[in-house]
Amino acid sequence: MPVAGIDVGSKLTKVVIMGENKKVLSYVVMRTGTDHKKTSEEAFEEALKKAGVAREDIKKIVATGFGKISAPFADEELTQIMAAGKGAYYVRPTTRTVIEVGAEESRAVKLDENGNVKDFALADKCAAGAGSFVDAMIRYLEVTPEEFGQLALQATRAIPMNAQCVVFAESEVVSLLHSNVPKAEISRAIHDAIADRVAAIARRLDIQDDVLLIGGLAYDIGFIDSMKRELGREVYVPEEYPPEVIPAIGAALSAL
Amino acid sequence: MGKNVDDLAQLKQFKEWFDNRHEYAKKWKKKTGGKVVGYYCTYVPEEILYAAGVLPVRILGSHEPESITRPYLHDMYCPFCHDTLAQGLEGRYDYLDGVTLAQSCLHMRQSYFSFVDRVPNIEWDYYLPFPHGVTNPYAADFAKHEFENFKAAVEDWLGVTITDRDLDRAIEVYNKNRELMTKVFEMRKADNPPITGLHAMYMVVSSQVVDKAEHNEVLEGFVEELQDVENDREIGTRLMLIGSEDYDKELFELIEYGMNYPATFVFEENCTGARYFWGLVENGDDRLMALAKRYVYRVPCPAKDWARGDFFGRRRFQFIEEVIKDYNVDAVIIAQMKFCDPHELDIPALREMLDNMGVTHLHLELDLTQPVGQFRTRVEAMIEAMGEEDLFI
Amino acid sequence: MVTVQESEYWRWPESIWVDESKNWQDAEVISCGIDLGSVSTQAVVMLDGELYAYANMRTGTSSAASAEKAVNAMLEKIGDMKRDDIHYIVGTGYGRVSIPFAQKTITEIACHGRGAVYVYGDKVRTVLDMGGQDLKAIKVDSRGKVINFLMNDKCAAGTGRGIEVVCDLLSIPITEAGQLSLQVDEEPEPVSTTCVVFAKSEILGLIRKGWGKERILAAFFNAVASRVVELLERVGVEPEFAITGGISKNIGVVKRIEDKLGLKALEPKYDPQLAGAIGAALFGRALYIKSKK
Amino acid sequence: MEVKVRPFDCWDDFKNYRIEYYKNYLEAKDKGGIRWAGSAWSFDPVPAGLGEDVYPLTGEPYGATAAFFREFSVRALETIERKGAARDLCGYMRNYWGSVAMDKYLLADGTEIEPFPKPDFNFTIHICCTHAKWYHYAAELEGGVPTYAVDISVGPGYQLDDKKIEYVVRQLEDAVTWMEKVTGREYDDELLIKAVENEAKSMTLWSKICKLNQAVPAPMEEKSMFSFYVMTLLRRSDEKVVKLYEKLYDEVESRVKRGIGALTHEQFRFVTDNPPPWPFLKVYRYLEQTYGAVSVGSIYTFGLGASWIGMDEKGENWIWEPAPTPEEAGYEIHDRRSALWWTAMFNLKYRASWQHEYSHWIRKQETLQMVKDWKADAIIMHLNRGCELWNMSTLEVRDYLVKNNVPVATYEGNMADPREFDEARTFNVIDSFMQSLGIEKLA
Repeated sequence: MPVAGIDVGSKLTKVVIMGENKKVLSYVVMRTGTDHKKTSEEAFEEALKKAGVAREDIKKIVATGFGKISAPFADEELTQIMAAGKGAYYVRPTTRTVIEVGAEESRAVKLDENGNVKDFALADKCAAGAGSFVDAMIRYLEVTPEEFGQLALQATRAIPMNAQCVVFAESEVVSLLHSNVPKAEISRAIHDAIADRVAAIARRLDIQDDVLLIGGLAYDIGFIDSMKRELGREVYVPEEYPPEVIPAIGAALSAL
Repeated sequence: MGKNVDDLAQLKQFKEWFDNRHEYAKKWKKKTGGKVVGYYCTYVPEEILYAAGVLPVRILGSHEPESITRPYLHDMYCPFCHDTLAQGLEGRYDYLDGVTLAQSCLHMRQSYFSFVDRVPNIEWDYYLPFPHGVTNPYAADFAKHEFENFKAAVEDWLGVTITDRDLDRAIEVYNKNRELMTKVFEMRKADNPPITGLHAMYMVVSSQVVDKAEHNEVLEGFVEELQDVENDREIGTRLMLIGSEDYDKELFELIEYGMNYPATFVFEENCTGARYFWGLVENGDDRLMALAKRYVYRVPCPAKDWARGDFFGRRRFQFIEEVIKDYNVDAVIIAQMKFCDPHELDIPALREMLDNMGVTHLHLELDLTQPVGQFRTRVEAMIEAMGEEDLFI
Repeated sequence: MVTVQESEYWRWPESIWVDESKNWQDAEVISCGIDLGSVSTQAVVMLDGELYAYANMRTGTSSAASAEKAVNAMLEKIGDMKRDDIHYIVGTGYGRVSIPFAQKTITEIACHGRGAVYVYGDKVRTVLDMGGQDLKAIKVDSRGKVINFLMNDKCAAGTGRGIEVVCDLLSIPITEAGQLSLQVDEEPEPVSTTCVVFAKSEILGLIRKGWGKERILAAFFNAVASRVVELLERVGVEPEFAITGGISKNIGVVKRIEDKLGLKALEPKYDPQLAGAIGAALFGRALYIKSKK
Repeated sequence: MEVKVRPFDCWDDFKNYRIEYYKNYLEAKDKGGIRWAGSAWSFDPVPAGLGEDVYPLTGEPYGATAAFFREFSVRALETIERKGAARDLCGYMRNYWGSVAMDKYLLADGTEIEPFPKPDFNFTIHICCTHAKWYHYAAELEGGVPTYAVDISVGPGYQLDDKKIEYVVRQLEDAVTWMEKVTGREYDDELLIKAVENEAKSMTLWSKICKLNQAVPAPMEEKSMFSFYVMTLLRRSDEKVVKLYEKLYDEVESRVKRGIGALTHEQFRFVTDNPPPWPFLKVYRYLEQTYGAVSVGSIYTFGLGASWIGMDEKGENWIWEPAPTPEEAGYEIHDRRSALWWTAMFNLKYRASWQHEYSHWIRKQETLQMVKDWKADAIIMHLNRGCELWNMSTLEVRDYLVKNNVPVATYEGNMADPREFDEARTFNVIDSFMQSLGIEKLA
């Protein structure tokens, strides 16, 4: 019988339906909004529909992210660390370091060759909010998320910017904008700052290859580029599934 | 027509040393075959190292964002500590043979121990318990005792004996450096000071990273040349800087060269400024005691400055008060390193003192990089509040 | 790529106004002030020191273009005035250095102080201005000259932006948030607003706990108010105090500040968000007269 | 396996002492006594020589108590911030200053008293960036209370020599003269001698009690230990405190013998490092009730209140064995100087929390050895924004322990600023940690 993994995050809600054979039958991503219970219910229903599975046929539902409090119909909870680890190992078994950058939280998880979590690190509170900082900056620069990532690749120089606090960084962005610095360079500076901050967390674990980047920011080619440069090694992103559904896949796997 | 200070070869030399301090040290090593010791805090009695033929080099940061210190230092330690450790981890101090810290604040200690542990090829390290209570009558005795231990450790490491003559020579070189820099600072009392804060920063910080004897040669010429300097810059508001490790040229460039209104620093009361060199060693038969007294009684870092028994004031404040009068200071910029507790602990009282003196002041919190726009607004607003009466019609 | 519909709850409406009862051609000195902030741009025209027209727009990515846009919108509304008709233009605010057509720039602190006296009358002694990035408490004399000012420390930066962030998070239009926050039976404990980042993470926790939006807003605004009062008390608050900037329109914050201080903020005669631009225009007038002497 | 549990017989004795302590300080002047304030690390026996009616108020426990009463704490913190104190300064200190600035004094049960009872003098030490400056500013807030701080930053105990001790002793001698002058009282050396002996007894007894917690199941959990250890910080030179610890030692020893534990299900043992987030002690309750996880030892409560042999002479290994009392060491205290010498030496050498400030290495050895000796499965570290000193080395220790195969979890918080604690995040860390170690929730 199939199972479900559900991940309610601060920005997005993700649901994965998985068959007994560990095959992903469907996934759904929705904006979380403020009524978490309603959103998680809706996302779940839609995922079922997409997978063509009846609700009563679901053997078990595991929730991660905000967990059961936001998805009360779940049977069990799994922490985001475990979900990220399991999901990452599923999509890329050679992964030893998972770096997840979400809207509010960033985390790094170290895996062994069997996919067990060996150690993990969360961003210090001061360094939180990487994803939502990017959202704010996209709005600020009046570009689309795709353009924002592309822009960074066109920059001709790196501008140093506060890498630890998004609030300070934002002041610096404001200064840069008002000094007529080109958007490409500002975009690069923002991406570098975020990459610096995320790498700083990952470095608490002794980083080993492969490094897999998941979470919403793993879409952003400017960010991936900055991360590669920052870590001085190859950084992979999930190929088959969107990077933000990986923890939901992890949750589904733990339901099997 | 006088000369412009920016054209002086000596100033260019200071700047060149400041910008290329690592290259200088490497070349020095090659040339002399001597050892280089990095030091973390200005309470290290450099003379003892210098007497042993060692080049003491102050460990400083680069004001570039970094992401490699967070595994070892929590966010709440000051940006200077992160920055300095980052330099070590990035290999920029790979020429150091030894590293030392005279007991100072916890932030530095935190960073220093990680530096010792994690920067490869450091042969020698020494944590020097320097008294915290510099307002205490027994501090000099204790400091002398610790300097004896320090000297013995240096001798032991290098297999040399530091003689009284060695010490005398070192003290002489260091005192000369102090005297000359004090002279330069005193010229800034003038209505049209020959140098800006940026220039002073280049001068003082370069003295912390090069052989003092060499620095002295250039300094002598500098003092000479400054007599004829006549800058065409508008001095504007006479500012004093009170702070800690303020060696970010962006800050000086913004305030002295980048604002809507002219302003010039006439004094820096910080450890990359006057606090470093103010006060000579009064040498005598007991060299280590003479050194101990100089370091104990110099203008203290806020970490060491507190009430004790009958002494209820702050020694540093007495100095600040004198400077404000002597240098005709219009306004004070308190530039505090973010999370620096010793400074933060003094700030309410410092503000009160400045208010009582009728001196305008502004508090800026420094980080690794600076929000230039925000700072400009604050400093300009402070200057606006001081004048422009005729715009209120 | 998954696309998610974004609503812009943080956006507030732009506005343009002109005093139809006045004829600008009668004025001796026409001055213009432009307050180019990180979030919004205001342009005003004053005729001999009296407010005549304004535009209040969002700031875009180019400072010069934003200033241009606001001035043009205002001139268009006036109809027959051209930029050349203005005797003196003063720029203020974050982006002041990048307004190419301003003759002079003056900081928003001086301008807010000066403008506050125009907006609130000459009794005002303490002015609070909360912008997107910075919080300022300004003490002024009866002419609006700044005697002293204090700004937030770094860890309280972005408190104004925080309001946008929180509205966005709760999907509440920013214009309604203040009123909504007053609809609580009991004032909740404040969140810790040292910082937008911390507050946001705390608010997410409150959402998870199932707190209602009113209650969350109340907790957040309560904290913002504490922070503001802290700054005000450090600069020394006097009974005649006023709130300028966008925050003055947020009754949820204003009322809490008043409660904490035990004082009532002065009633503005004009839109307080214009204070900076008004101050700039008044300086512009003085500068023009000074230049003619 | 289910373990027998029972409350502590001497619980109320400890609780009552603490209640009395704050009351005694408050009421000291009514009885013609003397009040002094200072860090809990001050040389507590020294003012004791001024008489039997001398009552201290130590700042850190007071700050912790204030923090525990969150509403009071936030008021105090906001009050002092309005005076310009930075938010990242020591959490205890800001609560203390806030109390003084509000002119409100908090009793152990949360009762607020007005005005704040000013001390006759402040007497403190200086080792971190803060202590002496804390009381300097406090004295200014109090309108100029005489203040004396002793500099004790002479380096780690295993490198102690006579001249270092001498530096501290000379300051203490001066302090005695100064106290006589400030209070107008004649100093009684006999009282000092007694107090110095009591100090050593209290601290050594507490270290012996700590050692008993190496037993499986552990007889004490963290919250009880908090209530017990604090006596060493309130007034360790008081004979009553010695008596309390004697009683507690007997009780804990008998619990160990009878197999009485702190938890019915002890399935996980961990150690902690920093002062806890005092307003959120439920972190410990959560660990106990959800996972049967018990904190068996803490660098904070053990390192601060007890006396230990500590680092060996070579500075290589840490030894968690109780330090000797003067009696055990064969040291005779017969006059002022010998008494001051002992208290200086004893604290400088054996107070664990004064050792690990002088290198990451000491803290690493200290922590790893605690994990081993107390048979812990892991360490849960508080990245404490409220104290630079206690938070120093934490991340280096984390790294070292992970490399030595000790699982480590870290959470951020602040020992005494309720505004800097994120409950959801912290519980999330705990759950993640437990799940990654395969520790199941209790049924």
